[in-house]
Order: sequence, then structure tokens, then C-alpha cells
Amino acid sequence: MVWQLDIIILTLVIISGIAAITIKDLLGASVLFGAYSFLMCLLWAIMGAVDVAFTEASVGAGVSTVLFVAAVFQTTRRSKD
Amino acid sequence: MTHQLPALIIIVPLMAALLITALSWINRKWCFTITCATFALSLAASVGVMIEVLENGVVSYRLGGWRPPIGIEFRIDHLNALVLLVIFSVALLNLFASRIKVQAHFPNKAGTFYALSVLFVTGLAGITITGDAFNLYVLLEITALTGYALIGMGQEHAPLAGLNYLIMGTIGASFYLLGVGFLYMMTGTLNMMELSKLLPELYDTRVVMFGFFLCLVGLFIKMALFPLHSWLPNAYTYMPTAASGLIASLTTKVMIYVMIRISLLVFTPAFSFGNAMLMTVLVWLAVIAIVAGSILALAQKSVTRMLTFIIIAEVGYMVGGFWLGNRDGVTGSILHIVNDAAMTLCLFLVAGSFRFRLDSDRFSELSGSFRHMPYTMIAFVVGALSIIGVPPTCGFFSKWYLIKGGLAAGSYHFVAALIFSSLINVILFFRIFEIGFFQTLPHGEPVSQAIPAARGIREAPRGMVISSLIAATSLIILGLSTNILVSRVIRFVF
Amino acid sequence: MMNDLITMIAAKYNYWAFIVLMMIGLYAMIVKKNLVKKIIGMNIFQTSIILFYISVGAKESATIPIIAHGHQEGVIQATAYINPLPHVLMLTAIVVSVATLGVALALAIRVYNQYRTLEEDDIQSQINQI
Amino acid sequence: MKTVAILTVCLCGSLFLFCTMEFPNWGDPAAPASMHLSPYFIQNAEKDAAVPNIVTAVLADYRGYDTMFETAVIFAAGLACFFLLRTFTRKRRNERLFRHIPTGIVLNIKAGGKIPDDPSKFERIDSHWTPNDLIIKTTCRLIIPSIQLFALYVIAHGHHSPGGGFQGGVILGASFILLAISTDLRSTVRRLSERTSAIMASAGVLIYAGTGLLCLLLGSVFLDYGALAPVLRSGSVMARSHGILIVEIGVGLAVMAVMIWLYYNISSAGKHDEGL
Repeated sequence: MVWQLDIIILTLVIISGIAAITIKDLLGASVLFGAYSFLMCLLWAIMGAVDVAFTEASVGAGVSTVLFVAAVFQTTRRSKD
Repeated sequence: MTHQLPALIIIVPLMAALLITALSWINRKWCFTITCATFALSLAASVGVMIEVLENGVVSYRLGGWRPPIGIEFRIDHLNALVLLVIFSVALLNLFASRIKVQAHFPNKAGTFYALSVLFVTGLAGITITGDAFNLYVLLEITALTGYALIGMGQEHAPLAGLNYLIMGTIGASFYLLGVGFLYMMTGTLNMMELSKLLPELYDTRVVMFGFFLCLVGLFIKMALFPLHSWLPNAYTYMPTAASGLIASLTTKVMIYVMIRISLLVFTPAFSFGNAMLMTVLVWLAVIAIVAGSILALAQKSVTRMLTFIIIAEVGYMVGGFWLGNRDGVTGSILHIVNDAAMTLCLFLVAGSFRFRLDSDRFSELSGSFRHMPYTMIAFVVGALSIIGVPPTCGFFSKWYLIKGGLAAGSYHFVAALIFSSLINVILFFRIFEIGFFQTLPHGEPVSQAIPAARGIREAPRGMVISSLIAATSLIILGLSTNILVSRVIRFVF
Repeated sequence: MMNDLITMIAAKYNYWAFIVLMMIGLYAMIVKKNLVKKIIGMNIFQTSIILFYISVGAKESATIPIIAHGHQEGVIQATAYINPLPHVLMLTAIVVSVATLGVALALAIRVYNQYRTLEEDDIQSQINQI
Repeated sequence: MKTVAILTVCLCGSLFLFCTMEFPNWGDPAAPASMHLSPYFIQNAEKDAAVPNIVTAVLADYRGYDTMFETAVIFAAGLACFFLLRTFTRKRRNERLFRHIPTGIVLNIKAGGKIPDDPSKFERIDSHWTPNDLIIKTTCRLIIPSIQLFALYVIAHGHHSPGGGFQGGVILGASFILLAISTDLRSTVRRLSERTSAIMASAGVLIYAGTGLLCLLLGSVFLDYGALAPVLRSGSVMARSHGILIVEIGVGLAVMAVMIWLYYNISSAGKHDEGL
């Protein structure tokens, strides 16, 4: 386990998490959330939780993002905050 | 076969939920019958388990054949068996009352409704009997998810209320999960019995203390203790009447049961009741909950909404009674779980009948209801008397124990709050009685043309009336059998 | 002194990241008025808990919890493999979070169909107007 | 309000921070979590169930009851979405859109107009802009079968490598979602109807719970796959291994069906028309 890599990914995770909740466009927020999930999945792969990483890659970065995008298409992209 | 009973309690409803879903796409007729049979079977199984527990003490069932800390076990003691009985009886009664309402409100989705409510009950029963802290979380989420769906299909602002409940509920469940994680980190096990053996050495560490605290906060959110109650009134007001008896009377009670179980079984009473400051704070919180719930109930203008605030006050009763930390308080609290489930069921069934016949349950609409819906109103009166705490209804006896406990612990503020809320309840319900009994002549019209009759108000359908009357009778029976309950069952809890 | 600090940071930074993520999630759930933002916050909150559990299960100089082939004869050293239990628990937690997400989005779509907006304060003002 | 919320969040965070000081060190092999229960799993998973992937063994066998309810949770989510969103009443519109498949030209037929009578050349669509991109369609047509094959591999090979019923099921479901995105929802629903997916979802969980029940009926306790040995004609260890495979297939089926069901309902808000 390389701690430098770990810290870089942790920072990226936090940045994408903050970005996902601050961006005004909901479609962008969903996509950023997908990126967040994928970075999270990398983090777990680094920590040796391969099964969890696999699940997160397919569920968090895959299906969740699709569901988010689908819901945003059914509602609205605009957001005041 | 008797040793398989605990498993049957869970398997039967789970399989039934799946069957109902599949059948709702093939042949809808059977859904109701299967639901009925399921609840009856599970009720029978839980009666069997209760008898077993009364005879032989704690029943343990190893799932998958693994010994407890490795696998998951069911662990059923007196308290669990009691709560199980309550869950399935309430579910069965509510089912009879809800048949017509389901047909009226969800003509295309009746099967789905039954499947969701069976899953909801499965989750509650699973929470009750599991002996594994993490498994409890999974079942908590099953209950929660099906609950959100049932609430979200209600009228008016139900979707928004459901979404708010979902967000608050997820925070609560996640806090519980985090608390379990803290305990797991310090001990390495998830089994409740083993946790209670390993934890005493670690009681003075911050992490265990904080883990306990997190579990409690999570459960407080789920049970809507006063400052964290904001999701409850809207969710319970707008939810479909077909599900209200089930959700309103069971969710908060089972959460209080979980709190009792975590505090007494995972942690020892010596730890939970050893921290005087924690107990004082929690009793004060309960007092605030009782007072605030009662006062807010006064401000409401419809029966269901008033009942939701009464539920908040009742949660205060149970939490406060438990954290008094003496035998009478805990007994009163557990007795009140049973009694309050029955009372809430009775009153919500009646409110459901009002809404079914009058399309609304605002106080002003209820004028003349005693004349036109006599049997429903009998049930309503009995339920109201029980909430107020008039003997021989069961509400009196649990309040009696709570007050005795409060006096023994020297928590006079708690006793004062109990009496205050009883008085408020008198005002609340007699206001409705007055409207229902005397106001048959609005605007001075002759009796024959009084508004309710002109609107064609008549007694609610048979299923609803019978189940509310059974619920009302159970209040008196529970009251008269308090002694048996306390001496045969609750005595063993604490 | 300096060394102590570095070892402490090395031993705890994962837990700190978990706290930061949890705070982000909680903040989004409490403060944000947009319902989809709240749901995103809820998911971040849940993943932060998963991060916590996985960090609890981590073990230095150990490999992933799949028994290497050819290991069958010898004794399996528990220290050689990462603790699998938190992974199992978190698989369940991920499933629960996607299930919650589905229901939450369904409710959000219903809310939008009813009020034509996803902002909580706009909805509140609509409710108050009636 | 905002400041109060920020203060609460910060208070919560600092409480946690205060607690982390007493946490066992990260990655410490002697931490209680690694010392107490997990050595048993690591040392015995292969002996007990002949499954080298310890996570699979714990998931489907030692804590199989948890996983059964995990599948039930996902099933409940599908059911809940259907219950909340599905609308059966269609809005009557006085215009209908048909696309001429070979050319991609959209015909807008007003009320009373003649509907094109050759169904092989025309397809019904719901909005003027319904995606019909040849490149995307062809690519997805090529990719989807390989995705599905990979998903089946993931389900079947969960004993030896990361993966298992849940991951494989999600990937299978994702392949159908990809089909729905690349063409449109209507044609996907024609291939895999809602009824099929609902029945498949309950059948998946039923396989899991039914396996458990079978063990109970064969004289052991619920979910004790060892009891399946006489039925599967193998030793009790191999019976556990096969039992795990059976329940993983159930999980995969249920999860796939629910993912598709969720997507159908969310992407069309319960109307099941053109979708995304």
C-alpha cells in the first residue's frame, strides 16, 4: 500500500464530493457524483477490499449514476444551490 | 418441529411477500387471502415461541448451523416474544380493516401494497428476534424502505413528507450503523451476547461511550423523540389510511424496544443506568417531548394530525420511563409499548374510518358522528379513555407504573409532565366528543336535515368496524390482564 | 516528537477523511434546499460510513482476502489476509444505499410532478399559499 | 438556519475527531477487529465451504441470513419504485409519431389520420427527438453480449475471484439499461417486459429463501447448506460450496431484474414510454 497514492486519492474524493454538492447544474452534480463513487472504488481497491471495490464500481459509478441522470431528465436540471 | 418455530416467523412472511408480488402479475384474487394466512401463521408461530419461552427461558436459533459469534442467531427472550405477539396481532387487525380501503385507493396496485406491508412486518419481526447487531441494521432498512414507499403513496403532500422521512430515517439508520461500527472496532464481534461479554472491560474508553451514544441518537431519530421528531407529523398525517394503523402503531414502538434491548442486552444495566448525567438528560428530554407533544396536539384541527402529536408525547413516556432506571419505570415503559401499540392502532383505525366515510377527519366535520357511526365512536371513546388513562383501560396501568417509577426515582418533573399530558388529553378528546355528540344541529336546522345525515354519512364498512371494536376490546382486556403480563413476562426483562 | 506526529498522522488520516466526508454529507442533507442535492448528500454520508468500516478492516502487509492457490496444505496465517468481515458488511451497506437511492429518486420524481419544482423553499411557499 | 446547521455539523465532526485519538491504529494487525472473529473466517473458510474467496464464503454462508435480507432490500426497492411511480392510465394525445426505420424520417399523424400499416418499417415513438444514432446502436449491439457473458462469468466465478451474484447481477442489469439507453425504452420493454422482470425479481429471492427452506425441510436448520448433501450427492463441504453457487444465482437473478425494473420506472417516471 502506497500512502502517497492513498492521500492523493483521498484528496480527490473529498474535492469531488464537495464539487458534487456545490455545482448548480444537477446533471453535472450527478456526473460528479459518479466520479466520486469511482474514486471511492479506487480507494477500496487500494485498501484490499476488492469485492467492495467491484460492487462500488458497478453500483455506485454505474447504476446509481444512471438512475441519477434518469431522474434529472425526468425532473429538472436547475438548482438554486 | 417446535425448534424451527423462530425461523418460520421470518420465512413465512418473506416467502409470502415474494409470492404475492409474483401473483399480482398473474392472478390478483389471491393476494389478500395469502396475506391473511401469512399473518395468521406467523402469529401462531409467535404464540408457540412465547409458550416455549415461558416454559424454558431464552430460545436461541442458529441460522446456517454456525455457532453464534460466527454465524447469526435468533435470540428470543420474554421481551422479544411479547413484542412479536404485538407486531403480528396489530398487523392482522389492520389487514382486516384495510381491505376495502386498499381496493378503493390502489385498484391496480393492491398486490404490491400487500407485498410491501408484509415485507414491512417481516422487517419488524426480524428486528425483534435477531441477535446480531448488524443484521438489525439490514432489517431496519427493510422496514424503513417499505415504510417510505407506503407513506409516499398517501394524499396531499405525502411524497414530500415521505422524502423528508427518508432523509431523516437514513441519517438515523446510518448513525446506528456507525455506532455498531465503533463497537465492532473495539471488540471485533457483532453478536449481541458476545458484545455484552466483551464490552465491560472497555466501558471507560471514549470510543465505546461514543458508539453507545451514536446508537441511541440514531434510534431517537427513528423513534421521533422530541427535538428530532420533525419528520413524523407530516408523514403520519398524509400516509394512506390503509397503512396508517400498521406503520403508526408499530414503527416507534419497535424502535423503543430496540433502544431497551441495546441498553440492557448489548450494554449492561450497570453501564446504561450507571451514568447519572445521561439519565437526567434523557429524562429531561422525555419531559420536554411529553409537554411539547401535548401542547402541539392542542393546536391541531384534525384527528389524525392530533394523534401524531400524541404519539410524540407517548414516545416521551416510554423513553422517560425507561431512563428512570428503576424496576417500576422499566416495567411501565415495556407495558406501555404493548398498550400504546394497541391504543394507537385503535385510534388510527377509527380515524381511518372517519376519513373513509367523511373524506376528511377535521373536527368540524365530525358533528353528529355519534348518531351516525355509533360503533366506530364506541371504539373511539374507549381508545380516548385509554390514552387519557382511565381505569380499567390499559392506559391507566402503564401510567400507574410510570408514575410509581418516577416517584421512586425522585423525578417529580417527569410525574408532573405525565399528569399534565393526561389533563391535556382530556381536553383534546372531550372537545371531539362534544362536537360528535352535541353538535347535531348546526345553524339551527331541524334534526332530520342535520348536515351529516344529508351528506349520507353512515356507519363504516363492516371490516373496519369489527377490527376497531376488537382493538377497543383488547384495550380493556390488556388492562385487566396487566398483572399477568407483569408477573409472567416483564418481570424477567429487568 | 516529529516522528510521533508522523506515525499518528499515518495511523489516522483515513479516519479523518471519513470525518470530512461525513461532515460534507451531513451539511448537504441539512443545509441544501434542492432535493436531488440532499439525496447526493445522503449518498456521500453513506459512502463515508463504508470508508470507515473498510478502514477498520485494513491490515498492514496483508493481501486481499482470497486464499492463494497452493495454500491448501499449509496452515493459513490469519495475519496474511485482510479482515474479510467488514467487506461483507459493507457489500450489504452498498446494496442498501442503492436501494435507498432508488426509492428516494422515485419520491423526488413524484414531488416534482406535484409541485413542478425541486426546491424545498419553493414547495413550502406553494403549500403555505393554499 | 445555515449557521446553526454548520455549527451542528462542525460539532459532530469535532466529536468524532476527539474519538479518533483512541481508535486502534489504521492497518494494525493486532487491532481487536482483526484479532477476534476474522481469524476464524480466514482459517476455516476453505475447510468449511471449499471457497477460496473468504468474502463470498462469509457473505453467502456464515452470514447468509444477512445476504438474504440484502436481496430482500433490493427487491423491496424495486417494489417500492413500482408502487410509487407506475401509472397505468395513458394520456390520450391527438397526435401520434411514427418513425420510418430505414430513413429515420418522423411522421406526425394527427387525430383521424391513417396509421402506417407496415409494422416492419415503422416504429411508434413518443417525442420528435428520439435518439436513433446508428453508431451508438451498432456499438452497443456489439458490446452488450460481451457484457452479459462477463456478468455470467462474474456470477459463476465468485467462489475464486472477486465478484459474485450481486456484482454479476448489477452488470447484467446494466447491459439491459445500456440497451434501453442506446435504443429506446419501448423496444427494451418489448424484449424484457415489466411482468417478466417483476416475476424474475421475486423468483430470484425465492431461490435464495427456498434453498434455505429446503435445508430446513431436510432436517437441519434454515440456510444450513450442508443439509443439501444427499440431494446434491456430494459431501457436506462440497454441498456448502454448491449451495453458495445456487444462492448466488438467485441473488444475480433478483438484482438484475430489480435494476432493470428500477430503471424502467425512474427513467420514464412510471409511464414506460420513450424513457431517457
